[in-house]
Amino acid sequence: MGDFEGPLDALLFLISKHKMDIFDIEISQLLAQYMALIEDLSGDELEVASEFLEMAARLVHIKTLALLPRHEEEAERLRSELTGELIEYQVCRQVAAALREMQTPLPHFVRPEQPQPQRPYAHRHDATELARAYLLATGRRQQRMPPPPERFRGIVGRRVVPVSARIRYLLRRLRRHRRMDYNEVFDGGERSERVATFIALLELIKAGRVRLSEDDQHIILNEGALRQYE
Amino acid sequence: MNELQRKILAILFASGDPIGGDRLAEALDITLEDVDKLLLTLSDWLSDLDMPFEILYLGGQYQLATRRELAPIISAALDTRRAAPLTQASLEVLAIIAYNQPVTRAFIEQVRGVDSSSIVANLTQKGFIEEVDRLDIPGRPIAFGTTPLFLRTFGISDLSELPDPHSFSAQPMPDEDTADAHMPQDPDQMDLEL
Amino acid sequence: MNELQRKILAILFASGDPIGGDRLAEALDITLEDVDKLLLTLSDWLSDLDMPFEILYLGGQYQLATRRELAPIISAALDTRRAAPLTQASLEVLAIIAYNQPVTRAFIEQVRGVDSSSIVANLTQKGFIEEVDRLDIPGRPIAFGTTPLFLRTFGISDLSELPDPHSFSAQPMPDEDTADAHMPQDPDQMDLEL
Repeated sequence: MGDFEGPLDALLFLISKHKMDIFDIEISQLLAQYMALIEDLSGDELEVASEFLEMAARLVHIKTLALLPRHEEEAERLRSELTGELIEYQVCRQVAAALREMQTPLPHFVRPEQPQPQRPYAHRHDATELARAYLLATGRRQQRMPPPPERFRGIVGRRVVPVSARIRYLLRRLRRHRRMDYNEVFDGGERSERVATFIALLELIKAGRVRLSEDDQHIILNEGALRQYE
Repeated sequence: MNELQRKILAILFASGDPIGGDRLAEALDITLEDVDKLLLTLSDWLSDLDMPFEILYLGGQYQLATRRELAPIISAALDTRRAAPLTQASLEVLAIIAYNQPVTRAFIEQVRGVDSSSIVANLTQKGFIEEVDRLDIPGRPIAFGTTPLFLRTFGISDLSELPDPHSFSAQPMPDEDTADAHMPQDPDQMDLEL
Repeated sequence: MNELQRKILAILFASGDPIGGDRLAEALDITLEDVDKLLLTLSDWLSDLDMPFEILYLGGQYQLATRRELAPIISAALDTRRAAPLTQASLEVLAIIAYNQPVTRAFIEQVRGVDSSSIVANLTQKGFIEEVDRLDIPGRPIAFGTTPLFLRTFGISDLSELPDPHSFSAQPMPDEDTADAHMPQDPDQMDLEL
């Protein structure tokens, strides 16, 4: 994707471009810049793009958790995990650069092995060794195939759903009905819309404008908390 | 050149590939220390004679190779195509393996954040890395390590000659405007585009 | 040894195979007569120094090779490499071929998830597997099968005697029994046959 080796490479580029502190990443800012970057890059290489989308989802996840009152610790943990990965990858790039310098332009030439009279293999093995080796090679094989590009078509449809629009939508509905069925809020709509709705909901909860019912089934409007968004 | 050195030179010559000092010791029925000593003087002797090849010491193994300055004429005569320089991705994978071996492909991908299987396959095929074993961890994944060709390519005799890892470190970016920045409370900044 | 002779020696060294005098002449931009003359004196010089290798002249082509009297010591040193027991990776490739033959290299790599071309080449060279056919699928890839040497080495007379791998499915996991999870080092299984 573009000239980037991967999403970590892209993030390091953004961090350095915007003079951010790698030890204190500002997730919201980074997410916004990262999304803009992905927008700029061509979306032709879908397989590579999947890794970039995964990182986008991860940044959204961290940001989302940071908005939840009781999940700040978890958000901080995930954020420092990402920081660790970025630092590790930055070191990896520095080592790669050092190796590039060490590579000598003039190679040594070596000889092919001089033909020798063959002596037969002298060891004997038990056939059960083969069965074990076969199991080792096949038995715990991991599914390595990346998901087919088609699976990402829906995601890369690129519909922009502003969170603010979903906040207005939720407040409008709540003003009329005072409470809404939690699941109904997420019914239908595209994935990006549902994610935006979810973040909007988190925003409203954090701001104390709405709350969830005891059984988590309903969203309830906190009276007197309407004005600021009207 | 004494008789033992003559034999050692013959073995290195015929082998082509790097050969362990222990194997030379066994074949010649002498100690490893003797082998190392004999190779040192043999090496000096070859260079005094201005021979076009030299003895390389690569991770405990010895290999005969032509001197670097002769590479252009050999390339021309044997019509060898110059190997394409290693790509950034290949160098990154080599860096991870060199400093952490034995390492699994999963580890490499974790550090780089991208699928690296084709690069690992390519480096294996070119002989810079090789399977060393399966690790004794669940799933028994295959682990990779670097080869003598890796050492030769980067002009070192031993992994300990790799640049000190502590000389590499994350550079903190200037923190001028980090103070005011935490979660923006303006919802318009959170437009989502998935 | 002058500079031209040094270059010729380097080219012969790196080539391994016989190389035509005309090719040397072209690479060095001298005449064929000059090449022949230079090689004659080079040959004398090598033998005066009692070098363990010499220049062979065969049908207009030159080749560097070790002197005949050194063959036994070279064999002694290099045979240990050839006689080394099969590695874990080799056993796996062999098992995949044995249970699925005829199989292509692509199939082997798909099962193992790593490039296995050098292992396949090595097993072919050792005579455990051979090309059996080209498969009747697009690209007509080469397929490999096991040889009689393979059967002998594993003590079976027929492929039908291969143990059912699934009867071993209750294999010790590495964390339970690491010793057994590696290749058996049971000395009984490694007895030399000679």
